[in-house]
Parts: sequence; structure tokens; C-alpha cells
Amino acid sequence: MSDALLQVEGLTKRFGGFLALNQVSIAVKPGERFGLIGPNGSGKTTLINCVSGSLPVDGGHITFDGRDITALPAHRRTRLGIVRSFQIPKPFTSMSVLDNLGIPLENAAHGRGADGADAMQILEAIGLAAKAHLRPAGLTQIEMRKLELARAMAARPKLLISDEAMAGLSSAEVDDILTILFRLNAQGITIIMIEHIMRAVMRFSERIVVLDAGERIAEGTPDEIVRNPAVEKAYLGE
Amino acid sequence: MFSWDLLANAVVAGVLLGGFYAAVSLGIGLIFGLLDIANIAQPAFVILGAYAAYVMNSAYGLDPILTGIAFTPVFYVLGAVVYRIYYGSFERRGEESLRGLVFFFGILFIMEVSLSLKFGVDYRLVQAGYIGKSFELAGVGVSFRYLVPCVVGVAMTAALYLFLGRTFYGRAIMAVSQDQAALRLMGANPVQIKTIAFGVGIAAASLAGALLITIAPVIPSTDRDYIGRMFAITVLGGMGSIGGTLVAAIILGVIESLMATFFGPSWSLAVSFGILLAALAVRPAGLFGR
Amino acid sequence: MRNVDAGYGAVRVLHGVSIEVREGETVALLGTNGNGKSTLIKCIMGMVSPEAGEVFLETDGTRVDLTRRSTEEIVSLGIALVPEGRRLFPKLSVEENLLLGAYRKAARADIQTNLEFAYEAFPVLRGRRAQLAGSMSGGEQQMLAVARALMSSPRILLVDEPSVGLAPILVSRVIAKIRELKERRHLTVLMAEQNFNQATKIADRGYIIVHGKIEFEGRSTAELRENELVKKYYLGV
Amino acid sequence: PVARAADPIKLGFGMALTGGLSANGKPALLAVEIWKDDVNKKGGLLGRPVQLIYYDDQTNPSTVPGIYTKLLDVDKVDLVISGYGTNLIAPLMPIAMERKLTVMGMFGLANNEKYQYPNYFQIQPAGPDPQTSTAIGFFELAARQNPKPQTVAIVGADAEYPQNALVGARELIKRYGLKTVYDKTYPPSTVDYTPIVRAIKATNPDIVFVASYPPDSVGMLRAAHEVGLQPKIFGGGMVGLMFTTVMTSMGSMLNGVVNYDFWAPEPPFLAIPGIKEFLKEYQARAEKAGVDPLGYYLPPYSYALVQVLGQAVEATKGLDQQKIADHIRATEFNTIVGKVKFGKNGEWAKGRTLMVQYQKISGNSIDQFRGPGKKVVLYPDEFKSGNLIYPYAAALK
Amino acid sequence: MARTLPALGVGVVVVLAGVALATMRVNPYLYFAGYVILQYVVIATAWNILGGYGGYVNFGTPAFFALGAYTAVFLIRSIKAPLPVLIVAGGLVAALLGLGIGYLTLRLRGTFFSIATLALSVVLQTMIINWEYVGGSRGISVIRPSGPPFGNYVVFLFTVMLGLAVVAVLVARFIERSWIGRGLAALRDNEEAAECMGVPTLRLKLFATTISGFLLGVAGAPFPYYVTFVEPNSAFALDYAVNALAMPMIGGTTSWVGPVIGAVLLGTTQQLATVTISSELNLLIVGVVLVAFVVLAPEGILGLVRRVRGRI
Ligand SMILES: Nc1ncnc2c1ncn2[C@@H]1O[C@H](COP(=O)(O)OP(=O)(O)OP(=O)(O)O)[C@@H](O)[C@H]1O
Ligand SMILES: Nc1ncnc2c1ncn2[C@@H]1O[C@H](COP(=O)(O)OP(=O)(O)OP(=O)(O)O)[C@@H](O)[C@H]1O
Ligand SMILES: [Mg+2]
Ligand SMILES: [Mg+2]
Repeated sequence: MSDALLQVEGLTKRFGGFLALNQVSIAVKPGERFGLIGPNGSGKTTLINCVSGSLPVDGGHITFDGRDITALPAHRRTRLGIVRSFQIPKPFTSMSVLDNLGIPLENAAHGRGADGADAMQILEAIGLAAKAHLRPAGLTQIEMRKLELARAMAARPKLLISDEAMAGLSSAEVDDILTILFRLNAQGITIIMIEHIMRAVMRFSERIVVLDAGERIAEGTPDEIVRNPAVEKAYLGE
Repeated sequence: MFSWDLLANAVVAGVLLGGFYAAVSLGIGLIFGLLDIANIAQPAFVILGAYAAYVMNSAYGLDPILTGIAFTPVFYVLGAVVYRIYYGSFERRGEESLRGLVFFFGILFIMEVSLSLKFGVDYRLVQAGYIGKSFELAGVGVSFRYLVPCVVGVAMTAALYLFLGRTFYGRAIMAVSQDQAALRLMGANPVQIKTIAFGVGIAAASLAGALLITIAPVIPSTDRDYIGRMFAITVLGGMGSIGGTLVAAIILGVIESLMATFFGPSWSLAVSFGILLAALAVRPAGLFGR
Repeated sequence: MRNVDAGYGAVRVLHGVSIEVREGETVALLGTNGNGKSTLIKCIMGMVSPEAGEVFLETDGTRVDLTRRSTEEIVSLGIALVPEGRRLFPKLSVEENLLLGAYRKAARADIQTNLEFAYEAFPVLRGRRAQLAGSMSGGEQQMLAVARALMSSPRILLVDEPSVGLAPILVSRVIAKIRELKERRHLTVLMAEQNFNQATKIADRGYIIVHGKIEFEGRSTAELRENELVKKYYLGV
Repeated sequence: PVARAADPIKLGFGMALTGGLSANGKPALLAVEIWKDDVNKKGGLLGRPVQLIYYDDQTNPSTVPGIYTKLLDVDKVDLVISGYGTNLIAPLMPIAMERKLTVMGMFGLANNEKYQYPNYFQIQPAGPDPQTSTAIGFFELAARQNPKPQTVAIVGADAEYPQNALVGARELIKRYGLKTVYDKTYPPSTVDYTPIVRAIKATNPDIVFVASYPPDSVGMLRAAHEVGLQPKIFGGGMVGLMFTTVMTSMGSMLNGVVNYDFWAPEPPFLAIPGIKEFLKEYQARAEKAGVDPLGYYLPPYSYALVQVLGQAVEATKGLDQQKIADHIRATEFNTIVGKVKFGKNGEWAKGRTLMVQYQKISGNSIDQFRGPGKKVVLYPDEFKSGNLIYPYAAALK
Repeated sequence: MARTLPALGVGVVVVLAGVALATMRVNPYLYFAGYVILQYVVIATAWNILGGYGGYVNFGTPAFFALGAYTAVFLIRSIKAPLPVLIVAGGLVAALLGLGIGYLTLRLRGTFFSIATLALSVVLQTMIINWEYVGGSRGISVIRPSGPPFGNYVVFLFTVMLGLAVVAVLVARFIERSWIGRGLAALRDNEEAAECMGVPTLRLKLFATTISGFLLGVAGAPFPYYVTFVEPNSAFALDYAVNALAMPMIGGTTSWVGPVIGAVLLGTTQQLATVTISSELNLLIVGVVLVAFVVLAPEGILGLVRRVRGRI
């Protein structure tokens, strides 16, 4: 398993008495498109928070690129290349869209060549260039999601974790975002996708892990997952 | 110097003091804790309440606490007016509360000066039958001067608690700072709700002021002594938790009392605030914060 | 709702929109993201004021103009909204959220029956009545949002995208629940939804809104299913 | 430019009109204003009218340097007096010294000990040993009782004046061979004094010496009644008990308290020429000025302070600061508080802080406090107007 | 970098102008009032580094100011240290306290942080009150050294404070325009997102609290020589907390210019009110000015200027 880019072993997280994650292990290989699904409240976002360093863990180990990062602060993990987007967009409201990208470029991607042109390039790629000088308050929902992704890209990730970047988007827009993600993946960025939109997850992921009530209940290719009775019972329904 | 007798007395005195602190802090617990309006001028309203009690007491011999109750409608209206000004100048424009803080500092100064222009700077006291009297219960002395405010304070806490938890206005007040638009969808007008809450908070100051002047003499700048305590109690109790306010007030009262009895009163305030710091370090949202 | 123009500041979102919901109907408002579904619903609720056109409510021959009314007044007329993004009060308990739903004067009398009904309809909520709404999972929150709207004994229920962010299993459950409630309470429902398949499960008919204009009115679900727009956007043809 | 005869003589000062000391600052201001009117009625000083220029120092020492520089350099005042209180005098000292001014201090305790500036004169009758002046009468009286009290509790606020009084008290305790059983201080913002009083009671002291500001004076006294603290002598340096609003409100609760004071409406003081007129004028103007209605505590001294200055100006026939100072240093003045002679460090050559006892007060009428008999002077002997009721409990009945 | 040098140049010119002004000895009162206003420029600027840029509202300004002042008192009393030493030492001690409250930000945000700083101020004041060596609650007189430049010590202090103000403003300006300032702005907007975008939030907060504390201490260090008498009530006065907050608010918090404008405006108003209005009305005016400014100029003077310019 040492070929994994991200390896989570026996991760446990409690909120007070509530066990949000129970001994969860996952391994994500370099360049992989990895799907993480599960019912609401199953602990997906919590897992991401632990991996990105937003929450301290109560047990287990996280290894990235062969290095134990369990105790590293979040910004160091970002600099190592783990970047996440937020389920609820959290833009820097007092700055323009362009300056929003400046923060990761300056803080996480430095040394890899960062200037205003880089930010603009990313915005163009994602289709936000026209709004570069607006404040985030002036963006629509989808633009906000795109900004969230653009900002993550500006951090020059090795591993990009997208937490429900597509919730509430139309299928055309979902396709938009999927295209972007595929393109990033083609550039060698490993991607973890969390999504409830099955169409997207199934199309995108090479491998999927399913969480339920803080436990890992299944792993496999999209086809295997769809056919898995446990997953059907806990998640897909019908 | 330790004795069980002293300990019992200190604890009882502390609880009584705490009840009074709760009365003084309830208004800010409502306005700051629930509405998120940093009304730093609240202690000035308390002092205004104290002067109201003084005027009625010295002119007509009215009991201060009765005056405090009688004046609550006046204070309610005053609070409603102040809130409308605040609303018109800040909230409607969607501005952050920090500017409001400066606004309320200004109000604090204006009120202090107005009081001293009207009443001068002499210390003012009230007279009531129970001031200076006390009784003893199983070796524990209880002064009416503190018992009465404590009882009133606890009653105010209970009343506010019931008001918030059991009435539609109350629940709307608890919700209003969380999501105003959603509150509209419930059929409540957030501005009206906040006006009510602010009014109630200021009305509480009327009673708190009456209790204050029952306990100690008052000058216009007495409010300064209470700014720190009021906010500390609200935060220690947990923002927006009315029960927490009472508990925090009693904790502070008991600490002050124990320090004063056994270790030297000089450090009592510092220890109280030190404990606040420690408590915040362990429980950043206060004792009963949600 | 007739000929409504509306928007935010300089941005006009709705262009001459007219829709109609008759008593007892369930109408779906379909449209992909950003086409103005929520804006339309906000217009009805008085959260966005139309620049032109009118919104009104007709009951027993009396006609009430909603255009110039505040949200609170509209709610008190018996219209409830399950808003986009749920908009619960995260630091209030489940029960407190529900009780706030009954703020409207007309609903206060029925508070006990409504509460009982809510718990019966959503048994998970009963078990969690003291839990803070903010600490519940997305699905539970959506149920609470629906239950809260019902607490006001509405005649008309507006639902804005109940399926967003829900696991598939929950989506069907919530939609089914709305249908069940509608039938039991004789509600009139207007539901904005992108999830076509789910929406058509319960709708009697629907509108499709594209770029702030009503592009198609389907008098039955079958008619909707046949529509080119629908095929293009939803069925991925 | 040569001053023309009609040009006013400007007297400048800062005064606590707001903040903690304003309850004393404002009456002091009124007294000075009355003096100005009196002088001007009689044709002014050196034939020139007197004009007051004053600003609110907000009881904040850090405003003092600015205020006095403004007075001296912009307003070009001819004479200065200090604002009210030790803390507001302290920052004035270096300015006065630098500019070689004659400066009259209004109720400062030992301000000049560090500087030993010869042209500083201070009106509080603390005498050559300011630190012990508040407490000396108290302990002197205690020592005269039979049986002599043995144990003492001292307590006071963490503030300038009370702390100074406590330092003096500790020295006197040593001098009189008493045993200290309690010695603590409390923050001025304390709300509940019962725990403190109870702790004192637990040590069972013969005498209790309290050095406090008005709110704590009231708090301590009320708590003493509630807890039943009854030492043989109670009181000492409790500021505020002599304020009219406090006296009328506290009423009979004051009885028996032995406290320092500067003035009392007792025969030895009422006999001094000029005082009655002053008080009449003061009381007539008090309500409008929003100050203590009787003015029995500090106002006569504030008036006396400017009286001294005025007399010195007249005597030296000019405004030369050095000549004025030399004259003040050398002369004994007749003022409305009696004969005033300055000595070492500009303090009164001989101290005259009174020790009074509140006696036979009943009810809350203000009129009972206007005449003699309620605030009996016990010390010093030359002003004595009555006898100590001893022990404290006896006076309570 | 290209714009830093000219700014430094401007700073030097301002200081030189101040020295020239000092040697001219215009009306001495101006130096006294000027000193206080400049002191507030330093305080407002220092506060704004943490409060305006980073969004952490420090209510404990008096604690830092007083710590600077009392460090100076201690050093004057114990070793008669010269003024530069006092300033550096006062700054360093206050910076240490700043570092301490920086660690508080690990757990406390928003209002809770503000109340914690307020609590800290109370605790510190109690400690000073009980420390006899620096005067305790009675206060302590400080004798100025003799033979200052420009003939008068306060004129000298004025130029020193002018220098400190220039340094403070330059520091603030530098921070604002560097990655540190941008990082602080990011964490002010959303701390979690900033951290996840690689911003070392803790380090930045510690930096901001420390440097802000340092400058506040620096502002307090010459204070004993200015008043010559230091006592806890006035050293820990609420005024410092109010002014530190109000001045940047009045001026505008997002730029270094804001606190300067606010300090000059409000500071001058206060000074003028004190020495022109001979009654308690002077405080009333300050209150009215506070209310009027925040009501009428919602985004501070800077915002007002921007809006007016935008309209033309
Ligand atoms: N800070 C917190 N304190 C207490 N409980 C929490 C906290 N954060 C999450 N939880 C709980 O942990 C559980 C897992 O939450 P999480 O957000 O990880 O779910 P999720 O899988 O991302 O769900 P969704 O699909 O709805 O986003 C939920 O029950 C949630 O209520
Ligand atoms: N507060 C606002 N200010 C400015 N524009 C807004 C605002 N809210 C929505 N819009 C814009 O109005 C348009 C319609 O938005 P609306 O929310 O009504 O769409 P919707 O069909 O409900 O989409 P969704 O599926 O995202 O909920 C969008 O372009 C959106 O960006
Ligand atoms: Mg999630
Ligand atoms: Mg919508």
C-alpha cells in the first residue's frame, strides 16, 4: 500500500459522545479519481476535515506522499498539496475574485511561480474571468462554486478534494464542472469527489468508497458499488 | 482565620450577590447574548434606572423596587426608540456591529454627562425599610439589602426564561440573530422582534438600577464599574443562555465573596476575571453556550 | 401571478412571468440552475418585490394583492415556504424550530395537533426534539424544514428544491412525504425542483422556466415528459 | 505690553468636573467662584477685576499637563491654583517648578515631599506629617480610653487617598503599641462589603479603622450594621460620610462613627469671621451648581486657598510669583477657616485634621445637620466641642 | 518594494519637519496637545493592525498601554534607564503580552476574544495596584531627566512621539501591503478557508498581536515622562479602549490612513473640547461626535471620501 498518495488508517473522530468516524481507512492512489459517497451525516465532510487538518483526529493516522501528516496544521498540508473546497462556499468576502486566488497562490503555491497572470489563467480556465474584479457577493451560486474550485486550483494541489461542488447545479453545469475536474485529473492531479449526484460520481470515479454512520461499508468500482446490496439499502434506495 | 461558619456566610453572601449580578446582567444577556448587539451603554441605562428610583424615593418616599417595576414601561419605550435609531443607522444598512459599538460608547458618554448635568455628581442613595437590616438563619447572616435584589434577580431570570422559552415572541427573539429572513418566513417581523427584545432588555435595566441603588450609592459614572462584570457574566454563562447568566453571576458572586472573606478582597475582581479567562480557554463558548 | 418582472438591483431575473396555481393542485416549477425558480418563489413570498406585474391570492372570490405586502403578512395569509437551503435556526432545538413555525396567529390554536402531526409524519424528529437543529444531518434538516412549514397550518405550501444535497434515498423519501402531507392536509403545493423525475412523481402539472421566462406549460406530467426542453436539460438526451 | 488697570487678573486652573473626584471638584469650583465675586465686588485685586479660567480635568492626571500649558501659554493666566486632589496636583508640580510659579495646592497629600519645591502651598490642614494626619486623632482618642483598646483592624480601598491613610495608620499602630489583627485592601468597585466586614468581625478587633471613598464608606457602614460589627471604636478615614446626600440618607446609621473631617458646624468654627456669609452664599448657589447643598466639608478651605493667594497679591502689590511665594511663606493669614500659617513643604505649620463623632442623629432631615451637636468635634483639643461616646455600641442606642 | 522607499522618505521628511517645528518653539501648548494626538496615532494604528486587518477586536488596549508605561516607571525607578531603553523595553514587554493574547486566539474568536482581552486588562490592573514598587494604587511621581534637547522636555517628547508615530504608520503600511496583510485580511474574512488555502493563520495572528502589542507598549512608554505622575486608574483608563476602537472606525479600518485620520480628528476634538469648554459638556461633545461620525460616515472618513469621489 506504500504506493498510495493519501493513506488514512483507522481514523476515529468523536463530537462529544457522538462517534462521527469509526476506524475508517482509505487509500487513494496517485492520479486516481476517487469517489466518496454516503448518506447525509455519514461523516464524509468530517473525514475531509480530518484529512485537510480543519479538525484534529481522535485516533488513527494520515499519511500523504509517504509522510505522516496526522499532526500537521492545515496550512502545512495545503502546502504539501492537499487542497479542499468547501461544501458551503467560504470566499474571502472583502477581496475581489482575483485577489481570492491570490491568497493560495501566495501562500500555498509559492515557489511554483505566482503572479497575477496565473490567477487570471485559472479564472479563464474555469470561466470566471469576466468576474475577476467583482466581490464574491456579486456572484451567483454556481459562480461561487466555481470560485471555490478556482481557489483550490490556485493552491496547486497534488490532491484536490471537492466536497459537493455540484450540489444544486443543473446537469449542464454539472457537466461543466466535471469537464474541469477531468482536465485537472489529466494534468496529474489526484481528485477525491464527494457528491450526491450519482450520475456525476459514477461517471467520474474510478473507485468509490461508501460511508455509512461513520463506518466504511463498501469499496469498489462504480459498477460494483451500484450492485452492492448494502449500499443500495443504506444509500441508493429503491 | 478559616471557619465553617465564615465559609457558610461567605457562600450565602456570594449567592445573594450573584442574584443581584444576574439582575444587572440580564438585559445585556438579552441584547448582547441573543441579539448580538454590543450595547456597551447598558450599564448607563442601569444607572438611569437607579436615578429614577432615587427621584421617586426622595420625592415621594416610594420604594425603589416598586419604582423599578413601575418604570419598566418607560424604559421599554426608551429601549425601543434607541433600537430604532440603531436599526436605522446601522442594521438597515447591513453594517457590522463594530461600528455599533462605537455608537453605544457615544451613547454611554452622552448619558453619563446628561445625568450629571441633571443630578450633579453627588452620591445618591435611597431609603427603604429593609436597608441595613438583617436576620440570622442557622448561624448564617442574611442582609435584606442583598436578599431582596437576589430574589428579584432570580425572579427576573425566571420570568425572562419563561418568556423566551414559552412565548412566541420569546422564541422569535432567540431565533432572530440566527436567520432573519427565515424568521420572516415564520410570519414574524424581525425588526419588531428585535425592538421588543431591546425594549425588554432596557426595561430590565430599570429594575436592575433600582436594585443597584438599594445596595450602594450611585453617581453618573458608577456604570463604569459594571461594564466588565456584565459582559464577563454574559460570556461566561454562554451567549444567549439566560440560565447560564444566572449561574455565571452566582459563580462570580461566590468567588468574590470567598476571596473577600479568606484571601484578601484586593484580588477578588482579578480572580473572577482570571477564572473567566480560564473558563473561556476550556469552554470557548462559555458554560452553557449552544 | 401575472406579468411579473423582478430582479436584484440592476439584474433582472424574471421577465413577464405569469403562472397560476389552483386550489388543491400540485404544480412543479422546473428549470435548471439560475433560471429564476427561487426568485419567482421569493416574489410570491414578498422577499423580492416585483418591478412590474402583480401577484395575488384569490380565495372565495376575494382577491388579495400580495405585491406590496411584507413577507410576514403573506405568511399570515396562510402561505408557507420551505426555503432553499432549509434556513433552520441552527442554535434552536428541533422542537423550538417547530414551535416557531406556528408563530402565525392563525396557527397558534392548532399548535398541539400540528406538533403531533409533525412528529407522526417524521418520527426521527420526535426522537431528536431536544437536539440543536444545526447539528443534524442534511436529510434530517430537510425534514425539519418541511415539518416547520407545516406548523403554520398553511393552505398553500411552497417548496424550493427540497432535494438539494440529499442522498438519493432521502430525496425519494422527502418527495413522497410531501405528497402524503399534501393529501392529508389538502394543501396547494408549488414546488421548484430541478430533479425532474422526482418532481413529476407528485406534480399534477408544471411549468418550465428558462432564463426567467416561462417557456412551457405542461398540463400534465406526460406532456412535460414529452417536451423538448425537458429532454434536453433533464433526461440527458 | 503694560497691563492697563482694567485688565483682569486671570486665575487659571483645571478642576475635576467629571470623573471620580468631581463630587469634590465642583463644590471647590463654586467656592472659588464665590471668592472671585466677593473680591470683584470689593473692587478686585490691585484694582483689577479677577477672572477665572478653568477646564475640566476629568479627574485624569494625564490631562493636567496640557491644560496648564494652555492656561499659561495661550490664555496667559497670571496666577494658577491646582485642581482638586493629590493625583491632579502631582502632574502640575514639574510644570510649576519649571516655570517658577507659585502654586496653591487644593487638597493634596504629601505632594511636595519628593520635590520640596518652596513655592508650593497646600490648604488641607494635614500639617507637617501629612501621612499620619488622617488617622492621628483616631488613634490618639483610642489611646485615651480606659481600658485602652489593644487590637485593631484596618481596611481600605485600593486608591490614592485610602492607601495613604492606611500607611499613616500602620505607623500610628506601631507608635501606640497596638496589635494589628486584620489589614487588607479591596478594589474600589467592590459591590458587597459584608464578606469583608464579616472577616473583620471574625478577628474580633477592639477598633476598626476604615479608609474609604464614598461608595465603600456607605457599603462598609451598612454592612457593619447588618453583620453586627461593634468594635469599641469604628470609623477613621471614611470619605463621603460628611457629604450631605450621604448624611441625610444614612441618618441614624451614622451614629457613633468616629471619623476624620475638616470642618463642622460647631461653635469654634462658626465663630470665625466671614464663614457664615460664605456658607449662606454657597448654600444659595449650591442647587443651581448641582453640588453638595451644605458645603461643610471642603468649600470653606477652597475659599480660604484663594483668599490666601488674593491677600498675598494685595500685600506684594503685584503678580511677581517669587514675591508672592515669599510673602505666603512668611505670613499668617486670616481666612474663613481661621488662621493659616504654612510650614515645611508648604503644608500647614500645624496640622488640624479633625476627628468627629456622629451623635444623636435621627431621621433623614437635612436641617438637623445645619447646626451643632450632630457632628461633635473630639480632636484636636483646641476645637473640641463634645465628648466621645464610648464604646461604639453605646452611641448606637 | 518600489513603493516602500518613497514611503520611508516621506516618513523621514515628516520627522525632520517635526524637529524643525520643535526647534522653532511655537506656542508650547501645541506640543502638549500634539503629543497626545500623536500618541493616539500610534495607538489607533497599532490597534488597527490586529483589529482592522485581522478582525480581532482588542478591548484590552489600556492593558498594553499601561504595561508600556509601567515598564518605563519600573526602569526609571530601578536603573534610571534612558528614554530609548524605556521605549524599547516598554514595547517588548507589551509585545510579550501580545504574544500571550495571540495564543488566546487559538480558541477564542469574535466577542469572546474581546471580552477575554478586557478581562486581561482587569487582571493586569489589579496586579499593578498591588505592586507598591511602581506606586501601587497611590500612583508614583516621575521626575524628568534634566537638560533635554530643544530646551523643554515635552517638546522633546513631542518629536520622539512623532518619530514613533511615523514608525508605527510605516509598519502598518508595510504590513498592509505585504503577504502578511493579505493573509490577515483572508483570515478576517474566513479563518478556516484561509488556513485551508495555505495561510499560516496562527503565525499571522501571533505576529499581529505581538506587533500590535509592541506598538501599544511603545505608545505608553514615554507617558510617565509626559504626565510625570502615573497611577493605575488613568493609565488603565477606558478612554484608551474607546479611542483605540473609535479612531480607526471613524477613519476607516482597511487602510493605514484610516487610523491616522481618525486619531487626528477625534484626538483634536478631544483636546479642543477639553481646553475650550469649561464644563462637563466637553465629554458630551465627544459622545456626540462619536455617535455622529459612525452614523453619518458609515465606512469611515475614507469610505466617505471614496463615495464622494465615486459620485463625481
Ligand atoms: N462540529 C460538529 N459538532 C457536532 N457534530 C458534528 C459536527 N460536525 C459534524 N457533526 C455531525 O457528524 C456527523 C457527520 O457529519 P458530516 O458533515 O461529516 O456528514 P456528511 O457525510 O458530510 O453529510 P452531508 O452529505 O449531509 O454533507 C453528522 O451527524 C453531524 O451532525
Ligand atoms: N441576491 C441576489 N442578488 C443578485 N442576483 C441574484 C440574487 N439571487 C439570485 N440572483 C440571480 O438571479 C438568477 C436566478 O436565481 P434563482 O435563485 O431564482 O435561480 P433558481 O432557478 O432558483 O436556481 P437554483 O437552482 O440555483 O436555485 C441567477 O442568475 C442568480 O445568480
Ligand atoms: Mg458534507
Ligand atoms: Mg433556487
